Amino acid sequence: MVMNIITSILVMSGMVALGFAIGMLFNGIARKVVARIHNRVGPPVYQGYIDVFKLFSKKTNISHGWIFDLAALFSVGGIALTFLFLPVAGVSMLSGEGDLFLILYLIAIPALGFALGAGASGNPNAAVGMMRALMMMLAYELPIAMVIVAMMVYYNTTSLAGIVAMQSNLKWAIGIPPFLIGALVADMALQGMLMEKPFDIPLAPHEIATGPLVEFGGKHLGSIILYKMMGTVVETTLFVDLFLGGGVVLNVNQFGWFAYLVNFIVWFVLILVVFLIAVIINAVFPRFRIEQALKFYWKYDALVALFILFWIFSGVMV
Amino acid sequence: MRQEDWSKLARIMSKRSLWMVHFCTGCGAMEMPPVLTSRYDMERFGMISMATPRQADVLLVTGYLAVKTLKRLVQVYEQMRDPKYVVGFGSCTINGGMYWDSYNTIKDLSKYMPVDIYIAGCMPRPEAIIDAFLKLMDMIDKGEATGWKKYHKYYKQYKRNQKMAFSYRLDEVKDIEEGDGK
Amino acid sequence: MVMFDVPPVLLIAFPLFFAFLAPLIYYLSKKSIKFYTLGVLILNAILSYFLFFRVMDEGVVYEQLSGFYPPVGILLAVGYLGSILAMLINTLATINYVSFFDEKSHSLRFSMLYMLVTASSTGIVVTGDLFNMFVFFEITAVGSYGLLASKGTKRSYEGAIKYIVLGSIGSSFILLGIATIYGYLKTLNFYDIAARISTMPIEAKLMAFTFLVIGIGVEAEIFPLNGWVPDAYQGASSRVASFMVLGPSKAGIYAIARLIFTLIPFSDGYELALILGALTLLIGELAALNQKDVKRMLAYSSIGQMGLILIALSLHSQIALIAAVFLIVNHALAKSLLFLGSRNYASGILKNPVIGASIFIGALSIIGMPPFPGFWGKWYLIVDMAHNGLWFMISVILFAAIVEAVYYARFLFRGTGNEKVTLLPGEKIAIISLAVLLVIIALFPFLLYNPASNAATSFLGGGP
Amino acid sequence: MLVEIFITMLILALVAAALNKYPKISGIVTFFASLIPFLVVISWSQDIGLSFPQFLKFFTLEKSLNYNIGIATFMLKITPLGWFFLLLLASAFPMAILFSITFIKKNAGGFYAAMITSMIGSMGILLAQDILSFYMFWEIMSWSILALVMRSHDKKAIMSYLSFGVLSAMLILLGIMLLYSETGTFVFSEMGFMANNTTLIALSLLVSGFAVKGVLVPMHVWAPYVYSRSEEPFVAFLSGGLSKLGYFAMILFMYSVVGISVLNSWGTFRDVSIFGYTLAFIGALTAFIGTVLAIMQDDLRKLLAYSSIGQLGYIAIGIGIGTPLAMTGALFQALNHTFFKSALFLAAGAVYYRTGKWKISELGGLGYKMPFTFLAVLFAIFALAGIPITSGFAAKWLLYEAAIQKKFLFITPIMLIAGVGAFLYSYKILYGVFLGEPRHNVKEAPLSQLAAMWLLVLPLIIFLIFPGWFVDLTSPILKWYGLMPISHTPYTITTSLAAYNTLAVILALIGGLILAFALYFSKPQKVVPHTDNYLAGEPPELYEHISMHAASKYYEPFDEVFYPFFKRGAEMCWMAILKFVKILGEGARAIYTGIVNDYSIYILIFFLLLVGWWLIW
Repeated sequence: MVMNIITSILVMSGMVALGFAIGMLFNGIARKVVARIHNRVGPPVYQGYIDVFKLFSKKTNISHGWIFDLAALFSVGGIALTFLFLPVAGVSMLSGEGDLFLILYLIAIPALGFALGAGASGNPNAAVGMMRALMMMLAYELPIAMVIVAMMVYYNTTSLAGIVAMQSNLKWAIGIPPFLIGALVADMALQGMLMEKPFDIPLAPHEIATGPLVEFGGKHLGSIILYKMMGTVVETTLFVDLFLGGGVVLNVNQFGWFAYLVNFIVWFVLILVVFLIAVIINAVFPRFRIEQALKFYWKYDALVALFILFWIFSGVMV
Repeated sequence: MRQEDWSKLARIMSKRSLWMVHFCTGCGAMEMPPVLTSRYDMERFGMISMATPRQADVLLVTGYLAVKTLKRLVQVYEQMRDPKYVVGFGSCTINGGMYWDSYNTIKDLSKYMPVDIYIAGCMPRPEAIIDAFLKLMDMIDKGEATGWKKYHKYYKQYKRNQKMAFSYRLDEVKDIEEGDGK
Repeated sequence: MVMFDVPPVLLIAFPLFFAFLAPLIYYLSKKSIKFYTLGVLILNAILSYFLFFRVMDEGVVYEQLSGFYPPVGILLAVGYLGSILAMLINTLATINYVSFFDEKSHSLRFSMLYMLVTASSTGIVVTGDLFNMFVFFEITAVGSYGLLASKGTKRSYEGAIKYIVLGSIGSSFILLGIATIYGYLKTLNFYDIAARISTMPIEAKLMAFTFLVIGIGVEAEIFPLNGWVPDAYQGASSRVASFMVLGPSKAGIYAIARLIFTLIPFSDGYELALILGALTLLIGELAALNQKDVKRMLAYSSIGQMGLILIALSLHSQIALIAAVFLIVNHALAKSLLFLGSRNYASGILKNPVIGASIFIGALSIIGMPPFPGFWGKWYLIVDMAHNGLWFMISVILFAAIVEAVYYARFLFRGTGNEKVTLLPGEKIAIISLAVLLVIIALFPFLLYNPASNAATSFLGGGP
Repeated sequence: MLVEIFITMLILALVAAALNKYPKISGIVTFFASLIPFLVVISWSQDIGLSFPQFLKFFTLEKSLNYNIGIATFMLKITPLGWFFLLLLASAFPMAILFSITFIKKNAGGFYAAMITSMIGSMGILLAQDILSFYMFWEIMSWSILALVMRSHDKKAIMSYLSFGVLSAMLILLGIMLLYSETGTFVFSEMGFMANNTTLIALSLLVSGFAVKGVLVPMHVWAPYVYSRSEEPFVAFLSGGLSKLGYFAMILFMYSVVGISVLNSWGTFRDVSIFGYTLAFIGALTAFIGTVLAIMQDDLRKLLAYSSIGQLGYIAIGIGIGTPLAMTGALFQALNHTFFKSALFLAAGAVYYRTGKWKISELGGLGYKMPFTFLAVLFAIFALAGIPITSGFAAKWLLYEAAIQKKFLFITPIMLIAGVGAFLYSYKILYGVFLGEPRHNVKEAPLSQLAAMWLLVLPLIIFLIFPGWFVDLTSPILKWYGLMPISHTPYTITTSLAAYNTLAVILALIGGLILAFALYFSKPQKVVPHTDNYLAGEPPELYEHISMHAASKYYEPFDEVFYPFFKRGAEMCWMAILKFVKILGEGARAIYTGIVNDYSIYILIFFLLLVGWWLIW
């Protein structure tokens, strides 16, 4: 009993560490890819680690009071919490204890903590940035909520681990016609979730000086950047779990540790691919205005999602 | 001893990710785009330009500074977190350059804030800029770029110079000098 | 319970006698006239209590005057409803008179008219004789003209004159009706007529009914005949208006009840009453909706209430009649309260909590919020309608209630305003005591319910 | 005993009114009066089959009571449903009073008297067993609220409340009359129903009447005016407590009086009755519309009003679906809403008490000045937005689960998006009032107000960790309706679709926070004033005369996108109806020309008409 708890705690902390590591790596990879697209050399892929280390090694750190510090705490803590509730490469850490709705709301915890800090800084840019971030959230939640509800009804479970289990043996959701379209819709939403162009409206460095981040620096900025990097992993993993079977290709009971290894590699490749799609779109697009983004998601994306809903509806109609 | 290693590691890391706030005053900014973009890609050294001083390590002052501008520059500089470095860009920041006899420009930036490295020329080529940044990097590596410590140490003097620059009338200047004498 | 068997005639004779004695008192001392009047009214009210309890004990009280036996002689027949209304009218008249107390020019004429109207309205509800009723109607009308004009402003004269014109038309119609009946039956006694009405040829019966309905309808504020009401009430001083509401109009509605129940009961009569009631209700409430002037608004609202009462009467069933009694009492109490308060509508709840609460209670009771008597009235009425499945009528009543709520909301909002209009202490006493009466009936509704059910039974039985 | 309790409260109300001159004493008296219902409801806990300890039995109360007032009999009886809602009201009521001890200054006696009267009415409603007493207590509650609304001196508030109150009263009256003519009895338990259209019409009328109290679209028009113009403690009780009575009545009439079988006999959709489905859809619509309108508001009270409209919509969804899961979710949402909305309104009152401002764009930076108020608001808002740091999430989760269980493909996304919209206005409150530039130099709120807020926030945290306890609270109700209580342990809830383990969430959050702390306290920091902000290098002294608070027109792009759709609201429709009625009224007034000749002619015409009628007849 006690051994189990200790091992699970160890596994979880290891997974979280892995998640952060992958997040920082992704940051470097993204910058490298964008640089190559711009026909530049670009930074080394391990640039992310360097930046984070540098930020945490700053001599002085300027805070705006205890509410401002909540941002650093809640963003890192909350994103780690969210990561724990995702099934990663078939390893369901806590995902048996909660379900997709819980995850959708857990993602809001770091965002809200971040928002508190940004607001507490009292900088108008931060306020405007938060406004844009929240409206982005409202915008992309509608299509993705529709798709997720459609999947829940189709698989008749709300647990993400359940959905992943149903997709085992490579019966991936993306193979099902409605969810192929759904994957495209969700990918558009993912673009907004990852705050990549054309949806990097909340932190538009040239308009509002990186919006919510304007007052963050040193360790505060380090925490926020860690949250953003981990966020990419969490969101891509969510996408992969929903549509690509969570990267589970081999049955663990059958192959043992080898299966874990393969699954992890597949999972890594999949989230990397999903992430790179976002990055490449990001590299070649300009930025929307916020109301344009809202209209894009609520008009076109949501319409397609509605179509999927009707499709599923005709399927389950009794 | 361990503290030594730690700070050395920190120096190595921070030299490889210098985030600069680009205080663009004069014509010198013309030379920055090629440095940032694909011709002489600055990001390969981990340098990117940041939007706010809170996030930045390097303050790049391109071109001449009027008194009013200096006020803002000081504000920006003091909002940066330590360790922070200043790069004076072009001869305007060294000796006023072509504005050497103007009544309301700053002649020597280092009177008002510690400049770690100057880039001479009116205006310097991108190669020169890259060269300067590389020099700054190994200065940081050796631990010689200690401008921010100097600013803390001689804070009063710097403030006095700034006040004198901001003050318009001679009697104000006199007051400041006497006040400083006492 | 009853101290001594008070003869009903006293109720009429006392105030009449003292009213004509009043000039003498006035001649002796100008000051004491108001106390004199008040004393007479209180005495009369006490008599009406005795009469009420007597009726409650021994049922309907008959008394023939001047030695002749009916149907020749004049008969007074005090039924349950009659006794209730007599008590109501006298009590409220007394309370209402208190509000006139510190009137600057408290004239002799006013007191006399007040006593006359009280006496004659009481007479209408206790009489058992058609012509007698007509006489009392005349006295009431004449007194009312005087009272309405007593404010002395242009508007009050205007209203009074309109009332005079319509009232005299109405009286002539009553007279015609009486003549028709007398011509055929050679009698004026209610019960005699009721017994032999079937022997009348149908056309004559209908004509008599028509004449009487029109004539009494003018007093009872029934829809097409009530043109005088808004102007008269608006013109008169708020206290006179409240007296008019509690006295003559109640007598009129009682007369209508006697007409359609005792005198000439037939199905089309009930139908007609139902239609007229619905029309009166709707027209009154809708007209009140946009009305800015408060007194005029209350006048329209009281027209609507009359319509409601008429509907309740027209259902001629036990529960509906109980409802009618509740509605009559509620209207008499609450509406005269609101009229008294209407001079004070500008200052309100926050200025003067007690008065404000009283006005609030009055408005609630009129709208029909429980537990006030208005609620019981509407409740029993609707229950009875649900029995008969008159859903359209129910929805009409509920719609009217919503409209009522809208304009009473405006009334109450004005009540929260800040203008300073001070009430005279007399008015305050009257308002508070009326509110107290409302609350008492709200807490102990059976006090009113049991007499009302008796009244209903006796009315359905054709009695008074 | 029960009668004595009612009478005691009435007497205490009179005492409070009599102490009008001394607001504080009157408030304290009322506070003791307000504790009575709570003790009563706790004392009843065993009678409805809850295993509360014995020492919580303060009174020995009869379970049912028939009280004859001479012409009618009030049948009162404690049922599990009534007990639950009485618990909600009785726990929100003392807090509102405790708050108003320091808040209400002017003419306090009337305020307290009316508050107690409304509580008496609510107790009567929750115990009523026959239509007459139900309706009577309902109206008593309703007009005591009117008395409180009239203190606002606001025309729109008074008129809209009274008109809608009477509208609902009349709808209810018509409905119960239909039921009465259908069954011939006033007593709930004796009503046996056949499924015919009369019952359907009656039930629809009743539900639309109750929808006025539990503000459902399109009956919500009165709420923003009343909520935003009246005194805060009263609004807290009205929105937190009394609005639940509408939903209590819906459950009562839909599931106890009429019964699920009759509902289903009118047709079912995925074995949810069409009636319930419609109600659920209206609820979802209410949630969405309320949320969007709340995002557009700038007045703090209006924002809270619309947000409570949105949150109450969820309860309607649960009631409509009517499965055990949905019922539990609806009741849970009712409980959460009672506590967090009361807390939020009280906090708004506290902010007003200190700053004297309502507009969000005029407030700001109070977070550091009033930290405890801020924390209370923070927790309340977590509950409102359904962040899993309070019990607010569990309720929403149950509702989502129920909707997915029934495969409601179109209600669930609306619920989800409304939930996301809640983040927007929550952040508007947080930023606009408590964060950003400090502009008011004020003290923390008085102790009594803080106590009221925190006592309201506390249950949210307790039920976060132990949602199972709440399920235990509701299981008697479900049993009473013959439904199966959902499977649970103190800190887990398991459904056919998934499980929710609060302990895991809490522990994981703690672990994450430990990690964050470890990173965070690696370095020292220095705190700078908010004036030291990056504004493109502008020195702060140049900004002294300019506000750096960006809270006015906060969601302007959002408003621009959504305003065209919400320009023509339900209010305009009601106004159009009122206008039509007013035109009728003009017609009616035109009859009374004031010319006596016309009146005489009317008499003549009437005479002729009658004669004509007789001739035809």
